[in-house]
Amino acid sequence: MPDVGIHLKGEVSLPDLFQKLRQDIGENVGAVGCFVGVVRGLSEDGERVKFLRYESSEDAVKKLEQIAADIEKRPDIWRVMIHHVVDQIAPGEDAIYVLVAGRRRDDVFRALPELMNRVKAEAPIWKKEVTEQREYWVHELAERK
Amino acid sequence: MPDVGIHLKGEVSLPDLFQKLRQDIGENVGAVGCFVGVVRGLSEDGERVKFLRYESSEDAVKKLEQIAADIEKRPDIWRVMIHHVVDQIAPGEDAIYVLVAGRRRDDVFRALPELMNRVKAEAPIWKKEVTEQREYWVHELAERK
Amino acid sequence: MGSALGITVKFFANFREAVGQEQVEVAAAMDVAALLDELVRRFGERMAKQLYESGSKKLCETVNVLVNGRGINLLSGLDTKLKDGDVVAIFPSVSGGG
Amino acid sequence: MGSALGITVKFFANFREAVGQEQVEVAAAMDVAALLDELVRRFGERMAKQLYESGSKKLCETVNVLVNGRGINLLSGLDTKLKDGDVVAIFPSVSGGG
Repeated sequence: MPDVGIHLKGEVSLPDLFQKLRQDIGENVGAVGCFVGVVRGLSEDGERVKFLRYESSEDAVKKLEQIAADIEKRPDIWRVMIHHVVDQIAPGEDAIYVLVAGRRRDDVFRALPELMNRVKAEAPIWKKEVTEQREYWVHELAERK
Repeated sequence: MPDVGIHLKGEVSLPDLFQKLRQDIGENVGAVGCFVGVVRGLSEDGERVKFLRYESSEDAVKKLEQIAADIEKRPDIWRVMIHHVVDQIAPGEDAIYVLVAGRRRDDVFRALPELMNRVKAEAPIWKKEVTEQREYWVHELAERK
Repeated sequence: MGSALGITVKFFANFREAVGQEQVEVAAAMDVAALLDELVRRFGERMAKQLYESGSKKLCETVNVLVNGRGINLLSGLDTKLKDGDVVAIFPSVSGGG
Repeated sequence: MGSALGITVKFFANFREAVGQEQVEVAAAMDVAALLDELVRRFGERMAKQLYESGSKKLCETVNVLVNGRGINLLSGLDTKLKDGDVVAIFPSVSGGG
């Protein structure tokens, strides 16, 4: 069963998730991969970031579950965890944790980018970047380019 | 400066390494990737593994440093950590930790497999697998195939 | 025309900001195009700019419209018919995850 | 022939097991081939089987021989000359890292 969640800041951490994963690990697990998305202090345009504000719809958890389940059903994947922080997040703080346990390192190295790409493209989660100069939703930034 | 080491069991853990990485994180870091190599309970031949015994030469730390430094000097990589446990390790226990902090997720997703491939191919670290049936050095297993 | 239910419209991200509410009720709209016209009437130029490519009635590529959870690109686009009780969600491209 | 120093040979993994020691001193050997002959004389058939492809004097692909830290594949192979004070390391393919 995949393990996913949407959290406020401070409710979740990589050490806690890793420990939870370790408590019930299959005998065929030889590799664990983790990804942590961190808020950068400089925007794409080089402006100093004050914070990012993440927002999600009520469907976000269901979508994260679906993404995680799609990967977890592979025979060489034991467990997928996706935990997103939806809150006001300062530079240096974590926005997302993705963990994958699988048979070999290739299994987890393949799964991690797929999971992140799908979360970015499919999960109903948005972010607004607030820099010292201005504030904008990140999709607006993409539009300008 | 890359952060590498060869340890006995219990001297190192992912939470500790991750926390150390977080204590000094660049403002351009948007992504942290981790890999944990775990001892599997079943060998490639499906035999039940009792333990693995890792051995290294005195050059191992120097080689891990070199591998980490090669990746860390990339402009979009902030820090590389490689910590290997060289000891008798039971199924479910960790043998290696690799952490990479970088600008974007693509930077860390590219670096992680490269680091692991280089450690496997270049670091003077060997392992002997002891199953319920027999024991052998892992390179001998590769030879038989 | 239509029961008391009407159509529920949910907004997210910049749309929620523009509207100042998480959701509104619209008494009736024949299709998505008519619904969006009604939203522009209520919420003005800012809503129009967020929905349409400038000076057109073509939805911005970054705008997603779901009817009862299904994207209108998989239905009939702006011509997708609406009926009482439908729930429409309007939001920009998602961008979660650090 | 040669000073008191001789040649130091370090063993790792299965070679260390076969020899029962981490390292040995060899008084003199003209080249790597001669050194390996001496090791087979001292440590017998098990050493020969670990070094050579069966029934030949060709090194197994999994065997690495370093002279003063440089692989003999980058030097002159089995013909690599040795001199007093050299350190030779013998080990199989590495396989670290879970």
